[in-house]
Amino acid sequence: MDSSLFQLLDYGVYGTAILVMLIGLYGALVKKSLLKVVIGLSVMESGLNLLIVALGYLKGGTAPIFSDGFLNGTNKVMVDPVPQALVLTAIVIGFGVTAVALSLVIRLYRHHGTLNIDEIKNLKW
Amino acid sequence: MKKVIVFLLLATLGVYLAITFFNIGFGDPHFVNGVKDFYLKETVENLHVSNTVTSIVVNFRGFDTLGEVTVLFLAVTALGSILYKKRHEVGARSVLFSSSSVVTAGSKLLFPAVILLGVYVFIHGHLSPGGGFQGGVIIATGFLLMLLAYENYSVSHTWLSIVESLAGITFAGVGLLGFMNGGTFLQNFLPTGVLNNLFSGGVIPIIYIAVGFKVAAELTGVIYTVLHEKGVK
Amino acid sequence: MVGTPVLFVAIPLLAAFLIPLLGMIWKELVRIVPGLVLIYLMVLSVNLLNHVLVNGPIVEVIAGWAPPFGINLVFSAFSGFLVTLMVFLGLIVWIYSYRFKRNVGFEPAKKYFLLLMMLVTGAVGIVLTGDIFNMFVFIEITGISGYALTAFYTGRDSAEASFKYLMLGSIASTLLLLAIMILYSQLGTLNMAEIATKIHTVKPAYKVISLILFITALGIEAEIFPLNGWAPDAYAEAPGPVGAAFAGIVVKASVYAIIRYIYTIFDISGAYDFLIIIGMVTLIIAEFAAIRQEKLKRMLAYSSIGQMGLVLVAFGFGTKEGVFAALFLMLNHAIIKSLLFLSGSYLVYNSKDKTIAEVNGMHKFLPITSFLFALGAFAIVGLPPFAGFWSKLSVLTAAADSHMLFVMSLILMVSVVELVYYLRVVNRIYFFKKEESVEAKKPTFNALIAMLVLGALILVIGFYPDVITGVIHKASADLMDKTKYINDVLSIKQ
Amino acid sequence: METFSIIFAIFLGGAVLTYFAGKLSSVVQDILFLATVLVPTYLFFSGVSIGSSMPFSLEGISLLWGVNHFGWLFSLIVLGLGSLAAVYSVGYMKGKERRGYFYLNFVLSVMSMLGIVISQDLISFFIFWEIMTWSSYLMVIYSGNDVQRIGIKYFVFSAIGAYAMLMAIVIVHSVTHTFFIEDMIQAYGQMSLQLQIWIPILFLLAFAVKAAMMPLHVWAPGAYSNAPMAYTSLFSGALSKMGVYGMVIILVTMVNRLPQGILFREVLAWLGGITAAMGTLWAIKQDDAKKLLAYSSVAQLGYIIVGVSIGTELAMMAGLFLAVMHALFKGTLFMVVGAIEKQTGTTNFTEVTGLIRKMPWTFFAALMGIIALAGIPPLGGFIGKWMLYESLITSDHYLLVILIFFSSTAAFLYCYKFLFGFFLGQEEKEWAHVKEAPATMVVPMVLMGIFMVVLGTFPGIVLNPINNGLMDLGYVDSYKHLWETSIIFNSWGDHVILQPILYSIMGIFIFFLIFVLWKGYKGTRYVTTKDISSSGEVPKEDENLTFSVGFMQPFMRAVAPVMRRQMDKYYTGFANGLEGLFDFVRRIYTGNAQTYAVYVVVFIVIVLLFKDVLF
Amino acid sequence: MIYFVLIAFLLLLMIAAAIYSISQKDLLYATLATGIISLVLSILFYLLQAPDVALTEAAIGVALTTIIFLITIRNTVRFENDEDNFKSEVK
Repeated sequence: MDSSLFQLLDYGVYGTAILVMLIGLYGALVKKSLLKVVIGLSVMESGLNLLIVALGYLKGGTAPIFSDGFLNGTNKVMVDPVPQALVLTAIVIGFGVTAVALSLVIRLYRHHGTLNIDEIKNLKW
Repeated sequence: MKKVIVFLLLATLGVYLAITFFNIGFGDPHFVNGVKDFYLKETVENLHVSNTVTSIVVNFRGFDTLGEVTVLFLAVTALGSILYKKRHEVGARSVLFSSSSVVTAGSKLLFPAVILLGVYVFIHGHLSPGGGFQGGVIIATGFLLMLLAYENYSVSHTWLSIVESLAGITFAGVGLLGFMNGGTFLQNFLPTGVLNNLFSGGVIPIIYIAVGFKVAAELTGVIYTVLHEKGVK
Repeated sequence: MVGTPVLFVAIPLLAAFLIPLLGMIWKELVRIVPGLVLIYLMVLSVNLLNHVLVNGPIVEVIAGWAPPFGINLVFSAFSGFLVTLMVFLGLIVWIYSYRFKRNVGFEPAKKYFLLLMMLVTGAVGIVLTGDIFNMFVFIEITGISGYALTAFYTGRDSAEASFKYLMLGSIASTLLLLAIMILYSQLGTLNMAEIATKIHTVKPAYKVISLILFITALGIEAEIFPLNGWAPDAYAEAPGPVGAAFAGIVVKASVYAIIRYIYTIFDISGAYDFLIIIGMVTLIIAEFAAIRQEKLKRMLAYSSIGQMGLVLVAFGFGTKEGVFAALFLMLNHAIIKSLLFLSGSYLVYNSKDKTIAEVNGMHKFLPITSFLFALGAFAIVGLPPFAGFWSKLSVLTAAADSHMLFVMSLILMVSVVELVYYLRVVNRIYFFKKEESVEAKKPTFNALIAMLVLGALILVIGFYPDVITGVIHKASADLMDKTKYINDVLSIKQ
Repeated sequence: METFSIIFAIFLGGAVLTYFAGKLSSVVQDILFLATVLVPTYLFFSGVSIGSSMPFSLEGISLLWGVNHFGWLFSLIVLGLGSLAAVYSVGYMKGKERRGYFYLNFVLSVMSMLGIVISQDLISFFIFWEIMTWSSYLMVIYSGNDVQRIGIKYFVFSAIGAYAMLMAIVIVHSVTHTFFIEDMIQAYGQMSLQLQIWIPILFLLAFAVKAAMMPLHVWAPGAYSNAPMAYTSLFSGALSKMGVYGMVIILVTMVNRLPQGILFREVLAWLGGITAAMGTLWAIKQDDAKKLLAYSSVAQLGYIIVGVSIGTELAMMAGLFLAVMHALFKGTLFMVVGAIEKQTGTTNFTEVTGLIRKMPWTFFAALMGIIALAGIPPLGGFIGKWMLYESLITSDHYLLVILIFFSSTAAFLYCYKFLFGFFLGQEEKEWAHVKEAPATMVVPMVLMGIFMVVLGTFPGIVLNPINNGLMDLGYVDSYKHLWETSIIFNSWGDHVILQPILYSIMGIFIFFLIFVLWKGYKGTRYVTTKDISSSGEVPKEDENLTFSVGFMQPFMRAVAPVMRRQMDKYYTGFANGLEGLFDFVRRIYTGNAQTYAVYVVVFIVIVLLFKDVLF
Repeated sequence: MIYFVLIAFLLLLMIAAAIYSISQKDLLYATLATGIISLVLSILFYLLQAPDVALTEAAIGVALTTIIFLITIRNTVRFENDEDNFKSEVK
């Protein structure tokens, strides 16, 4: 096993998470379709969730569940459970927000007949 | 032009974020004396819950979970409010695809199993991975299956909201009971039992079951509401 | 002791879950129950505030875990003051909207009052909580209620406004989570007081980046200038009373969050100057944009943004006088801007485009509403002897004490701009000929009561500010005393 | 000091009651209104002794109300003119709409002006100042004409002034940590030179706006002529004097202590002189009596500013005496215009003529006012002007004397126009039905006319309080020295007692007045305007041949180059530019949700890039 | 080594799916790509010792979110550009 490869992996998880976040944000900022914007936002949230869970990871740690095997075993390192709990909350909240966003998309489509964000700007200045 | 600007901006932002997180480091302990050690210790020793994530979500940070359930509840309410139509405007619900008899029969067969799985997941939330959210979502997917397979399958809105309300009241009520018994909101007032037993963890399973029902009802409500919306040009 | 802070969250949540059931029993209950809850919270907050002013802050732990481990709620003079203000405004908005748009059906009414109550609860939770992730949850509760209330009317534009709000809100919550996680990764705790004790051990690079992310995320809700694109649309398209709730409750909570981070949690002194800069920019841009608005509520929205900028400037002085001025300004702004939104929405009740031109000559048909709008306009530009004057005076005094003469002169110049656009509207109400096409709508009795209460408060505070300044002094002293906050929270034992 | 509280309680309560009494009956409203103004006036002059004070505190700020001699002098103007104008208003407002609104704001104006003169601390001073501003603003827009332009202009200028003052107040507070005027004056000596210069400038900006000094006068003509005349008499007579009041205090307590070489007073005096000259020229050009008097007010305040900013004892006395006289005669003249407006419906010279027989008492008041305004010997205006010239010459401001002399000579032109245009000349058939104004309007006017005569003969009635007031401000007791002896002594090298001369001039004047009125009334012949022919041509009916048409064309041509530049245009251009900027600014909000989101990213990136500078 | 390759593959897959979901004009495929992101994410969570989160993400991200996106697409339009939508309707 090459340790430098694992080194790369260290950067890889964070890098992927940030990259996915930014890709999602880019989609939300640039794409013209409202649905694409919502997709972008949800991609961004995925990246964020990965980032948070990765922050709580400990090398060689196990899942924070005290099964019988764990209690008898020798390895006592566990990954940080707090970020996992937070991500759990964040995922559910993110789902709620996405649902509301999609309902707004449907509403806007009902009124405008299009999802082009450039045409949906009656409110300005 | 705009794309290039946005790209450059995001690249700059990304560089800053990357530098920050690369410096933080992956997989190393970042801090000493964090609260997690306390959580890991207390979960086993006092709460007698095996799944630390569950104990955090339901007990240590139970307030967050209450808020989170509320967010879902509000999302359902918001959905209903945003997509509100007067009664005469409500049309038939949309169908994603017309399903063959294999699908319908399969769904019917699968539905009880899915529900059972969901119930299992949230009842064992404090012992194994999974819990109220996961179980609730699984139950909701069960209903989703039925909604997709059968054009005429419908869920009673009244029952959904009754289940949802009762589950919510159970959660808040258990919290208030703790408030009355032990002095603080959401405090455990039941015996915690033996580690790795089904009946352990004090109020945690009760709350998680309530959460499970609530999430199931809410998510079913979300799907149901959205399905009933047909785009009108 | 009459109760504990957790009831501010528990009771409304319980009621929220109950309301769908109660609605099946008697339809009117969905309107009444949120009001009863708000009345209860009002009584509770006044009692607790009285208690806190004498005996010092109440720190309540949840689930029986002492502060660094469990979530805790802090009801101190500072947070208690804001909570009381928010609950009061929520109550006023409830009274006002009890029969607002009577023609809406049962289902929308149920959702409206439920969401309104949760909006208040979320904001109160933001203020009370002592845990940064819990604050995120409450921000989301407030946010979702806000999105739904913005899109409450079934018209075309309200959904657009709501979508803008939601889009920026989602970005805000992402940034907020990032910031929380950066802090957590360094300190391993989410408790504000413990972070505050340990923050000096964090490397400046992490500290600064997480502060920037916090300010950006919370600034979106607090309507700081480049981040407030959603605000005018949301204010203008939401139902009138909801606009009042946004101005009086949601924004206040977000400003509280920013202030808590800068004053208590972080120890970065440059943040104060940064507050002054962004506050001034917000103030100037918003007031400039307001003067050329065609829609009444949009104008009020920009004015509200500007006032929040001024609040941030006052907080940015970092002195006790500055905090006092900012809190006083928040109080006055909450009362006065709510009055303007509430009366303004009757002035343009029946008009199609809600433009300023459509309020012409309304005073003959809506004498009391027009008078209250004019009173609010006079008060918000800071003319004595109305409430706004005292807060403006204290802001300026604080600025002068910090030797910020340039800031002071800019504030005064912008005040002239503000004066012009408010007077233009008041002149239109009183001296212009009424548009034939617009039919005036008499305010209902309960709406009138709500507006009159606010109007009376403006006069009372204007003539005798001492009724409220004692509390504000204590609240500002409470915010300034960081070590006391930390001790109060961390001294709780299991 | 209980009386202060009672007085202000009556004012406030009475104002509100009066407003709502309109719902009951108009007579009750009138009576309540009169009581609200007159009772506190009586209480003030009977119950408040000079030197009494009332300390209290509000919002943790210690405040102090009190009366000194100087304030008492101005309270005399405010309450005296206020009472008379109140009586006049009852007649003037009969049958007009928005009576409650008028009465409310009238009372608030009087109250706030009284408040200004009794405030011994800066906060109550500012509060009353602002109440005065908005109540007068509400009066300016009373008629609803052109409110968005005239009203807003007035308020914007006032607000700029007031905010400058507020800035000065808080700067002072940051140094002294109290708001007492006394403390400010004491601490002023220890401030840095920069503050010592800026604080008076900021204060004077506020006062100069209210006193309508060039170049901040552009609001005045519109505002004065747009307000109801019953109020304008108070507005021009008393309210503008509040600017003078403040100016005197600042000049005496601050500017006097500035180091040599700072030409504060000179600049102010010259601005005052230019105001006087330009105001006079513009007044001559007007065809509308309201506008004419408005510009004339601007000009007269210019004299007063010259007087108080020169700042010698004599000049100060002259300025204050002129201020009192201006309150009297400009109050009277605006009342006269109000009476004419009420009876004929117009105030244009080219339309109304020959009212002398129809409205003899009004004519008497107008005559007195005009004589006083023009500064012709027997009435008070003369004495004031005399003292002003005297003081300017003794302090070596020769150029300024020429300017003042020019403008007061030119003032004759508009005085003449005013008197002749309305009252003399041929009677038009159109105005045959016009009757004298009702008694409630005539009595105050005539009373004020008589006051002016009395003051012209016995100037000591006013000069004594002025002298006391000046002593309060730190001047030496100069009344005897300056007035009873020196003026005459200095000018002619002899010691002559002035008083007997005044008596005799007055006697002759009254004799001639009675003679002319009596004789003139009998011995004139009735002719109409069109009762003439020139070059064998008889004018047509619709030709306007009133005396005032094209009045003083040659003179106006001569001064045309001076008048071409209007301050107003510059301000309007500036305001339009600003509106353009505002319109540009609001386009930041493009309406596109993605743009807003990009703003968020831009914000973060900018802050991140500059994080080392910012944090 | 397999562990490494697996993780690297998943990370690359996630990035690819993200790019695909953003750049794809057909919203149906874009939505499916977000489903793939969630699926990969769920596996990654499992590998990062977070089974609870993995379960939640699998249920919510893969199933529910994708389904409501699909329903929304069904109720509105399928393509990002209005022209494509027009074409698909004509067919």
